[in-house]
Amino acid sequence: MDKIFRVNMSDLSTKIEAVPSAWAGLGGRGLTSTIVAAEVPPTCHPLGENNKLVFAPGLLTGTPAANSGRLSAGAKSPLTGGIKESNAGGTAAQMLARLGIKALIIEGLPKGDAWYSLHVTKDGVTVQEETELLGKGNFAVIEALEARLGKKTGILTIGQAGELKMTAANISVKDPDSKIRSHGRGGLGAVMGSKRIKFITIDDQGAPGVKVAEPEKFKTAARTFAKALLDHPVSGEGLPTFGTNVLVNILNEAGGLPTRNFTYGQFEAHEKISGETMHDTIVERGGKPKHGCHAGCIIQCSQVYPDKEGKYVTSGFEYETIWGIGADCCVDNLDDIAVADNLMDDIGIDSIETAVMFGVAMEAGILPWGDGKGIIRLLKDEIAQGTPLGRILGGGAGSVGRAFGVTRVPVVKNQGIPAYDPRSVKGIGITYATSTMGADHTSGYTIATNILNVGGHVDPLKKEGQVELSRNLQIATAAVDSTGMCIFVAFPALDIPECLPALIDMINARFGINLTGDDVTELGKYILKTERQFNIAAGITNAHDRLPEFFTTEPVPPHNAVWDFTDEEIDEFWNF
Amino acid sequence: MDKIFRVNMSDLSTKIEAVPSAWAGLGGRGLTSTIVAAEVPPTCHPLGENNKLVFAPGLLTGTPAANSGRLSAGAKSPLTGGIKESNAGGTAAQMLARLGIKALIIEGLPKGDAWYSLHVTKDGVTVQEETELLGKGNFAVIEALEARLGKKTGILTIGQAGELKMTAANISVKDPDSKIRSHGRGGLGAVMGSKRIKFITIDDQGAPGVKVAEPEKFKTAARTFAKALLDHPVSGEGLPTFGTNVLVNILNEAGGLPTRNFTYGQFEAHEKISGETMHDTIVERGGKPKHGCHAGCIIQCSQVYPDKEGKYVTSGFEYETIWGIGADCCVDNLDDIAVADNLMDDIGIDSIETAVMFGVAMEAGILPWGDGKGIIRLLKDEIAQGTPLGRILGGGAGSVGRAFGVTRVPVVKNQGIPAYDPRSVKGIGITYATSTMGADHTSGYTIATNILNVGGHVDPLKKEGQVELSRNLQIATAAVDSTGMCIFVAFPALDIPECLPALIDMINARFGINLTGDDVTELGKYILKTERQFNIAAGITNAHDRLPEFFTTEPVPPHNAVWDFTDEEIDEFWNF
Amino acid sequence: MQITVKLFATFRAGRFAVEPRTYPPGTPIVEVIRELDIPEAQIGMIMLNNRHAEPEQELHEGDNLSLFPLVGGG
Amino acid sequence: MQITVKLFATFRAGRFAVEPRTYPPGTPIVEVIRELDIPEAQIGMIMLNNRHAEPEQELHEGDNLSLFPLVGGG
Repeated sequence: MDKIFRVNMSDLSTKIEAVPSAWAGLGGRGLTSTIVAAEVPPTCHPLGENNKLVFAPGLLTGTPAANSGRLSAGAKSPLTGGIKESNAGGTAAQMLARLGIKALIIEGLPKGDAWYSLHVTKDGVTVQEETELLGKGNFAVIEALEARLGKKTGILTIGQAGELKMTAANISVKDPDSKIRSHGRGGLGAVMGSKRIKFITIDDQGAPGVKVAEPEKFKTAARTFAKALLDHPVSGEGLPTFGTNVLVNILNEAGGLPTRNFTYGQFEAHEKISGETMHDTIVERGGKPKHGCHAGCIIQCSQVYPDKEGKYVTSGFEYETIWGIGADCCVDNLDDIAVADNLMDDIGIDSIETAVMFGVAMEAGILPWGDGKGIIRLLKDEIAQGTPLGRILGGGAGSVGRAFGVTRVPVVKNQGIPAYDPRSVKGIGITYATSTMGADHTSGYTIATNILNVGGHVDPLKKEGQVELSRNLQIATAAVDSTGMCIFVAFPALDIPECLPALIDMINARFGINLTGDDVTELGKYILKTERQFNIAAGITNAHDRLPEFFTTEPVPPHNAVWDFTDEEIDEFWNF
Repeated sequence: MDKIFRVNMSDLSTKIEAVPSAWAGLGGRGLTSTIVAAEVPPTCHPLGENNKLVFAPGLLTGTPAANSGRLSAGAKSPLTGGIKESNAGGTAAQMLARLGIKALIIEGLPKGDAWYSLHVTKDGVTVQEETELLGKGNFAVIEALEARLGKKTGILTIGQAGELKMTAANISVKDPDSKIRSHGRGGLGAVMGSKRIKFITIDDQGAPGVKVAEPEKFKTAARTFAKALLDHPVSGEGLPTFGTNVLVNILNEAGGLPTRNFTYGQFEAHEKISGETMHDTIVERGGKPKHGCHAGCIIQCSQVYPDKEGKYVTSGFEYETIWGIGADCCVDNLDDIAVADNLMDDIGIDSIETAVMFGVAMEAGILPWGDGKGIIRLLKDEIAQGTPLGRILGGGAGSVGRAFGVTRVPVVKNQGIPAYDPRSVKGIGITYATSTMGADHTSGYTIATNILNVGGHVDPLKKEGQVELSRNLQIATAAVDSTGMCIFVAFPALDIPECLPALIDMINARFGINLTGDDVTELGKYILKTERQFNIAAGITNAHDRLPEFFTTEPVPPHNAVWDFTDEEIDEFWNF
Repeated sequence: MQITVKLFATFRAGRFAVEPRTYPPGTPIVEVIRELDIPEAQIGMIMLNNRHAEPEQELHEGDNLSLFPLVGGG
Repeated sequence: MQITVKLFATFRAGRFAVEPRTYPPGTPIVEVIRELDIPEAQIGMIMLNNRHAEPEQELHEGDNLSLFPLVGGG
């Protein structure tokens, strides 16, 4: 039987609880958002004793289903002030699932100044004081803990940014190569830091494992599902070859690649930071062009990027990071971007928020456009050290905008807008505006249909159809985020008819139930509405479902498009 | 005929316009809020081209009515994100009124990097480029401008804080002694800085002056009004003798003097920073215990505070500043507080927001409790210089709280909570929560009735009657803020029956109209509703009419009171 | 019984700021005011042990009594 | 007429990244695809002058034509 593991940091007590029946059918985002909505007062201080940090593997995590190893983390966000779910790969999700841990809930705040670690085993959670690894970066933490507890240990950790409670701090998850995947967005690392937990280790020895109710049915569905993933050109070929960074040239061509802090839609040096160039560079230097973020990933969109001497620089080197440090900051040196990526992983700071932030910082005159070495220096000498400038930068794009009086600050609900200009790709603008998470491309990835011709085509430059597109995708994504699946299963799911039914069949076979496609849609709607209700109670209303003013007044070349949705058109989103 | 003077900084053009009939009966806060609500898009960036900065003298300003020389300034606030009206003494209001300028509206943003000044005369406004006085503090600006344009010149200016667009920046107004009064709250100095206006000079030569429609009736009413001010012990004796700082000992005795960043309700060293001590010190050193902020002020609550050698240190040395740098930061040296007060005037930064901020900064560990010299150093070396730390501090209490992850941050709508603990003086908590301005004691000063037994008595420690008290005072205050009157006329108005009718008679005689007491109440209601409507459209709703969480969870000694109003009880405020 | 009496603002002139004083048990506040020769009409606010009080209230051993003229600020 | 043709991702293998190329007036996009020996089924996205286009569309002097296989990311 699955259990809830609960830790109260106020008295350092731990409990194992039965799963309430209302939570039994939930996993991943559906479960973390339900728990946060049920147990966290929406108006509480995100870094105070009433916030809770919740981890939950997905409904299929721990089964042999391909790409099902994602972990959801949830809390009230110190960045947006609203609810937050952020999911990541790595090894922790499958270990928690095999241990029968439906959710790990961390609540309360320690009284004194001591720091702690949590250790999770089949018998429960133990809380220990931690001194040795304070102030250390994530890579050092992982290295030390593997030496301390063994190579197989699962690890969730925060870097200096989380210890400093910076609102761009993330939570890092050890991946199969002892590198890092991240619960990146929304400042969840600051929540963990506020609870004075430096890391969480997981030992799954003696784990009961995940029982599948109908093994044969599961096997058949899993095979169909995996075939769909491998058959689709995006998940089967494009992503493993070029990684997500294949998008640089595509968005540049479409005029939707935000450049120089969202001033232009194209970057002159796009080719130098493109997926094609990156692929050739990795191959030439003897790196790995493909790599999975968790066991059972068959898409392998990740990669290992080495330097000129063939030495490891970074992995999980994503389009959004490369776009942000690259085009948005006008940095045309992929090696500099790779070093910055690795530093952000080590410091434990969201590479999207931080990349968007550097664009605003350049606009503010803190460093010159294109200064990749300057970015590296600021990460090391300011952010990691928690200097006053580092704290401004570590607060993300909105923080820099406020401190320096910048008006071109691309954020929604104070969260940085990622790598797709909402003026020239209008569907994603609806997602940025309406997402319960603040600006978040993954919550309703209209790029698929606006740009990539996946799931049909909706003209990115016209308003028609965008609200409906974003709504359908956000509902579907909320459901997929509950399964433990990587969001990239959406590419085959949108194009290959057998894919989604196979996914539902796997859930049914796992639990011995009979969900239909409609049930899954209803789950997605329930999640969005639950999250939205939390946000409204926290004071985030329609008036915050808006893009920053400059998108409506500054046309972006080459299409010279502006953001032209009326408030009423945007608010139609919630009409479901 | 009164006119609207309008300046467009986008093209540096100026215009003189007739007063629209809808604005004819308005002045001061009623007029600035009406103009901001009518012309500023609520969702605009406060430092962007669509915000407008509006100045308006009150309905009685420029007449011989006692204490009628206050100037209102309005805009969308970069601190709160909502509408802002802040009023101040000084010489500008009466000069503008005599020039027949009903309002000065400044809109747009200059394109380049140049800075400007405005010069206002009877013929209109001229815009000039300014280079000499950039980066200078307010005292140097005033000195230079008097040398440049003559001693009688009216001056509105911003210091370094406003140039740096810090959200705690104020707008300074030259007073009759060439010292400074401030449009303190809400960051209006940053709005002026965003428009790249270093200062505004006023020359009232050839001004037509204010015509009174019924001079005899006016004279009679003015005499009755002045007599009420002089007869009431608060305005006639207490304020001129001890200044507003008489409150330190009173609030300390009532257990409502927020101490050590709102941890306690009493300050051990209260006597050392009290109004009584201040009065004796000023007299002993040969300073001036009483002093008016504008010509025609008969209350004279201000003073000139000298150092041990009898040299000028500061004037307009207010309770809220002394409380904030004093009790809230545990600084027990009045001389240090006086130096800090003068520096805040010079830098042009709100002395309430900044005082509250330093309490949070001490909580964050930026400097030790009680370190008055450290406060002076941070003002000079960090805030005035615009260092990264200075920018965090210059953003006010909320800014420091966010940058350093502090949870005890006394702000409402991101504006610092002043000198009265809302747990032990509950009426003022309702004002903090519901004011359209963010936490603002002046917008509905329940201290009068909760503590001072003026206008009756409502027990400060009980919830009963507080919402109604705050509502009535906020309505009345909005109306008084429209007359150009100093808010301290409220003390006699609450106790002496002839006072308020005389005030209304003066307005009627001035314009040849027949307002009743009900009309004045309706004006107050209209102003509050207009401001609230702006805020709602800007995304500030009931959910933001709340005090920070810690007031509900941390009891404050000596009464161990908590903030215990339900959301529904607070929301009753708007039921009118 | 022993009472701590505190005077504020103009009440201090010719009197004191804080003084421990002795009164017979059951003395009402108004007696203290009279004894100190403060005209009752000038009393703005009475605080007894940090709470507002009325002149008729009786004092008890160890009480803290604070007397203020009608003053204000803000 | 002169056309700038850009190829992306796997289409570059054995071909080119960018090339100015000459075609008779009125050539449709599909002709270029055939000429480059790209299987039509592999075409994921066509962009003509930064806008999505269909294979049948005719090209004009100075056009920028970009051809992508079906790829994605995010």
